[in-house]
Amino acid sequence: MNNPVLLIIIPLLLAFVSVIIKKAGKWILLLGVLINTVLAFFITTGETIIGGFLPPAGINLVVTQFTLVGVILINSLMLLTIIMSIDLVGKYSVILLTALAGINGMLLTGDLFNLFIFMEITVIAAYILSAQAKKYHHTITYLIIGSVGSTFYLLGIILLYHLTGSLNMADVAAKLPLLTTKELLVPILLIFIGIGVEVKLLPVSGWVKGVYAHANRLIAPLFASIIAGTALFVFGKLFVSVLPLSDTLTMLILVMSVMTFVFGEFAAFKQKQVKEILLFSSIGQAGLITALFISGLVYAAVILIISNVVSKLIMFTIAGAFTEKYQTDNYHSLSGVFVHNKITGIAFTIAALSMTGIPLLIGFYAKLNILIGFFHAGNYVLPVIVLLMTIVEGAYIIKLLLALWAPGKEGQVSLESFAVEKKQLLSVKNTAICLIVALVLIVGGTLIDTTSKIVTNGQPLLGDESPYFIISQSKGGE
Amino acid sequence: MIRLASLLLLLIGLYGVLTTKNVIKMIISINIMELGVNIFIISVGFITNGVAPNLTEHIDSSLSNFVDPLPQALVLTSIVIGLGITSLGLAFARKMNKKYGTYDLTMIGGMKDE
Amino acid sequence: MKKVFIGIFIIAFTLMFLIAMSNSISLFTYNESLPETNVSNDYIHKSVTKDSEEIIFNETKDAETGSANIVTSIVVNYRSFDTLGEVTVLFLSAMGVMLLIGSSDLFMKRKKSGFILRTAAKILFPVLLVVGTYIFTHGHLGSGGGFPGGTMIASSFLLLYLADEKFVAKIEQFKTLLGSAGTLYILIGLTGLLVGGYFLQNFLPTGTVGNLLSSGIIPVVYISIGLKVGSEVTLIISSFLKEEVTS
Amino acid sequence: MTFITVLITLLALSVVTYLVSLINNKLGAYFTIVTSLVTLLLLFLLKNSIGQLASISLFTFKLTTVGWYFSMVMVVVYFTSAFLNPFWMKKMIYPAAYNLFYLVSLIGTIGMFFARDFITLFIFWETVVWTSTFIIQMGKSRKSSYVYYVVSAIGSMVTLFAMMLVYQVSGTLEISVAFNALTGQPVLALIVFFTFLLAGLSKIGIFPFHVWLPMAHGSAPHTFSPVLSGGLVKMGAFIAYISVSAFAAYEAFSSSFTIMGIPAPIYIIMVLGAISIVVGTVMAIRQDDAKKLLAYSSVANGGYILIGILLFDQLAFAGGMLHLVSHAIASATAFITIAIVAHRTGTTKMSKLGGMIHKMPITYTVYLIAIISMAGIPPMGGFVSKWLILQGLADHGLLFIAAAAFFGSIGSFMYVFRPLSAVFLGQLAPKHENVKEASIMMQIPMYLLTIATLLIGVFPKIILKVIAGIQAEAGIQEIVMVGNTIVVANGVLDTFRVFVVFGYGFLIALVIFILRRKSRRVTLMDTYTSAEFVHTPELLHYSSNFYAPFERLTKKPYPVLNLYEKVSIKIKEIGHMAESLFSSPKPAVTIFWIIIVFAIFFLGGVL
Repeated sequence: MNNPVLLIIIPLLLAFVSVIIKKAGKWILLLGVLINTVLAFFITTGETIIGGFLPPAGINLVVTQFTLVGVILINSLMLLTIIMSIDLVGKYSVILLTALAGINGMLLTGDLFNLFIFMEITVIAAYILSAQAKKYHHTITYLIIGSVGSTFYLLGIILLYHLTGSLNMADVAAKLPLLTTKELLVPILLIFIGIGVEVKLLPVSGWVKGVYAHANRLIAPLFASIIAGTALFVFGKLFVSVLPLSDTLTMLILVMSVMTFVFGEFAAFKQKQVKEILLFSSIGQAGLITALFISGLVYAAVILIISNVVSKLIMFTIAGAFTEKYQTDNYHSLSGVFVHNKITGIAFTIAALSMTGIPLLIGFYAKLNILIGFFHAGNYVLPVIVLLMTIVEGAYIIKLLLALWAPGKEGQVSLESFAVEKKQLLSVKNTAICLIVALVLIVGGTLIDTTSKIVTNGQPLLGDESPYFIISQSKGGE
Repeated sequence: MIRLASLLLLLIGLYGVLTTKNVIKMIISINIMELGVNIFIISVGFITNGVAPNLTEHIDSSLSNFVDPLPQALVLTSIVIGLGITSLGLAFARKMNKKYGTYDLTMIGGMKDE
Repeated sequence: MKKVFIGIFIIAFTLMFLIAMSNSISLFTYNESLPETNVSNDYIHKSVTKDSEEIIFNETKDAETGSANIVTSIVVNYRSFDTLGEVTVLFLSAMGVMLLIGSSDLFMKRKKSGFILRTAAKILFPVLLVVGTYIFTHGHLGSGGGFPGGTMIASSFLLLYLADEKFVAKIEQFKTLLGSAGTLYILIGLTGLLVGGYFLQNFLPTGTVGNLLSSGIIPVVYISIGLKVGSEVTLIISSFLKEEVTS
Repeated sequence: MTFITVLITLLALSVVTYLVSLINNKLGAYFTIVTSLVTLLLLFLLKNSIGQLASISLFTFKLTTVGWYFSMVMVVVYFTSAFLNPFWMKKMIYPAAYNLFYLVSLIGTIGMFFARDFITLFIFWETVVWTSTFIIQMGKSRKSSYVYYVVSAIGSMVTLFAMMLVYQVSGTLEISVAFNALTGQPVLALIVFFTFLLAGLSKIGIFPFHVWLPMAHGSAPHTFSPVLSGGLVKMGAFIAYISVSAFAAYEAFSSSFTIMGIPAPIYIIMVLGAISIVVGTVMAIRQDDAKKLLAYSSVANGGYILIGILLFDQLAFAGGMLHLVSHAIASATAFITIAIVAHRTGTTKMSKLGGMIHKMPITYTVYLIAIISMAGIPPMGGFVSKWLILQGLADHGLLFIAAAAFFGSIGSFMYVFRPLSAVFLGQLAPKHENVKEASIMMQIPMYLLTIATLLIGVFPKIILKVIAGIQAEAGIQEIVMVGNTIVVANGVLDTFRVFVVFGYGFLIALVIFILRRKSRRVTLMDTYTSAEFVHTPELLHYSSNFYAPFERLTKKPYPVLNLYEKVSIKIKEIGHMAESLFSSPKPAVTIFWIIIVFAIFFLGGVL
């Protein structure tokens, strides 16, 4: 009965139903997200065939441990986002439900063309949601770049179809190694660009700033953690298990990812708006995650995605609340905002610290695995870049935190009276959720063995055999 | 030959997006790109002297020169998606024009966001 | 000068792109027959398990899918999930367009329609409707299907929309139709899941290839697709026809 | 009693402290005193279980003598500074959080000193860094907190690199085992040595990383400055200790190029230490802010400690370890006295103070003893340790470094004299007429620390015995003590005899001072030149432009902070460039980049 197709169908069905019953849109949305989250915890790994036709011809949904992690993570985050910002949903309940269906489809599907369709569903929902900010020129930019990207992706998979005669991922993956590098160059490149738009890799991430910077408390976490996280999982699925990369191509994509990482972090360092800091750091982290996938460090990448996506959820929610309550998210104008909202501040701080990779938070565990993985692969350059970027990241995060926690001019002892006007940032419910999610970051980073057991379930993710950190190693020869 | 033409259409569309400033024109350019890709998809399934993949009184499945039916099915989907994106893009363009009084993206891009 | 530069740039890129493209696909010559490995062979032989028998029009019974039109069998049977997604895309963009420019504080400003339009609409409406219905119910036999049929239905309604002022108010009810048609599609799929264990599985008998009632769920699905596409296109276009009173 | 119980007890106590502080922050501040006292006692009890192994969750610990030694120093500093906490609660924006962080950073240091594996070391290290970062921001400068974090992060991230590299090579994280895998790989050993040591260098404030000390010490809450200078800086010394003992730097580089008999990599670090002695001394002399002055003196003293530990022999090592204690205590004392002055007067600017001796004689005396120790004048603790370090340097014939050390000793007379005369001696400003002596509560730490300074100076045996234990643990020649006499190759030092001699001298001076007292007090405003009233008497106050000639000599300020700022500006520029190149709102730009990417890939793929 735990058919993963339900994860796609139920939100879709509810979306159609909520068009008929207009009044109850909000509650139907809540119901759909809730059902999905519960179902996500009950699906098991395996293959689900749709329509009763065997895979290369029919479409199948493939649940591996990797997708399982993604599905559970993304659905739970969706639930949290919706619960936190249910007051902002308004007319968008249909769109959100459809987006959820699209996201689950992207994660689950085992067919390249089907992936294209679900990607389109998600992206179109994203276009509509981004229009919420009423900055239509940014939405149009997103729409145009996104359409070019999806056109490229379509062209890429058609070329793959031409070369292999199949659209099923497993089938394609089995047939591709027989082909030459030259033949595969164009399709892989096209697919890379197509996915890259959603993953926010550097040259094609021009839309991100306009869209993220104006998004509200509901839309911003949705984009930054849910859709971005999904795109990263899809990237991993495609580039680790489906498409074989030649050495040159690996090198080039790796260089692009690392450039994204470095430039993203540098650009974040320069910003003054909270949301812009966060969005550029998202771009940077996306670059690092793709670099990890390309290098085959799937476990480290998954942990990093978890850390990043969860912290971005908290941080963007709170950043959205800044613009909502103070009409600005420039951190100089928000100095001392957490003086009046200490618990919100604590949640934000934990999320920020986890993003930076501070011990005992899950971000640190991700960092450890990255280092171990890279060293194991004999790569000594990327760890250096990762650590240098951690310093940059830490620098802007600490600057942000200091500004938000400690009001007062330079040379003055910081006092409560210097802080901005007192306003309640988040409702009690939302504060509690943020804090609980932040605690998850702590627990996940402390109980490392449990985390790794939950994430891998004893099997390597996407065939990634590279070592990762577990406690027994640290105990040495005891 | 048709493949070459369709790829050229794709590139013309790309050129259009690269050079035009008007949003409507950009959306048209994207349509041209999609058109190019759609024609390309059809051309991928093309078989010299092929017959349509439609069983009739005289045609049964033992024939070997059926045109590949899958790209045709795919192109149907692709066209519909193109329609969806176009309509959405035009709606955005209209809202943008209502708000800023222009279809020129660069003129808004130069404005301060706040 | 800038344009010339861009032109040279684009031409250089075009050449590069085409050369690189020609590595994966030949740009001038086409296949003589379907490659052996191509998955489409399964569709043509209506056998994904590869125990292929010949499919003969008006003779073969109870094949995997009953549609004589192989493209239709792909669209509605083999890759029906794609089609569901595709319908959802259209649904989503219709919802988006309505959210953006179709809100109730807007109305359609227009002149009173002329006599010719009104009369022609009355005559053409049933014809278009019938033809549209024919197209989407015969999709499994020849050319046709839910999408063209749905569009045709949409055009019939739009004709009415242009001609009849009273009809404008009714356009909102298309939303209900839209939702119901989508729900129907998914319910068909779920019935398949309950009956056969696979989502969107064909649970109706397939009959003889070539008969009108030969293809299991295909006509039912096409009816829902047709209604859905029809109402979606109607809604999109009617939204665009509205104009805002004030900015 | 196991170490884990201690750790958990302390954590529980700090949580209790936090909860109490939420209700009444002054009571919570008293709890910090109690908790740090409990820590002190528990640690003292732990001395008997040295050698014990412990582990919990992902942490593993080993109780070592050196860890015990370091954590005792730390706890003493924390305990004594905690006495000031209750008086500053009103001035803190987050008093409860301050108390919590204060104790958590203490626990962090202890955990770090007893760490058995790299991860434990790193986690506790970072805990201390972050808690102290959040404490420093409660002071008067956010920028200093930022600089402190960035410099610490540079150190800790580079060290993490070294740790993981070692882990990759050796397959284990246990510190003592892991480094063995590096033998026979000189290049790797070199990389690991420099990168591993970097956290230590950044924390102890060695030359290019010293920028954070004056900023953080100068603007941290007054109650935390003693901890920063006396305590946290010493964490760097621990890293230095690991990199010569566990890493066995002398063996690893035994075949490498040597300078003056010292392997070149170690010598380079020692030269950095020498440079910091010089830089710290010169900069300290120039400061007007008393806390900044002391901060720069910490830079210089950090140099001594580093050199001493890195020499890793019988004498200099013992000297370095002893200097660690004597400087920790002296520096904590000095900062506490300055904090008290600041508490009473509201400023730490020396040009605004003066004549405090009339109002705060006890504080004055305590400060005097502290700076005597800091300057290395007998009979205080600082003298013995500096003497040992210089002996060691002389043994090895390290002339250049010894010269720097001598320069530092001489220079320290100049800078410790400045606050002495500017803050305590001289004329009392009229607005400070009503200043009172420190309260009893504040006097307690001063007495405790002063006694400790004297004890170390007179009976260094107490400490040197432990140091001999450390030396035995590390496998080097132990320092020899006969009675109160330290025996070295070049001679002996009987500290008690020195004390007696100085004591007599002091008594004689005191007698003369009391008998022949003929001074007349002139208030600051009572100033005339050429029979004309001076309208800006503040400028004539003798502590303004105290070392004007010397400052003219060293006019150019040190450009290291500018370097950091330049790097930061460069990063911002690149970020701006990246943003304007790639994040344009125009889709055409993105399309352009897509085309460029295609072109690069085609070229890369075809070639």
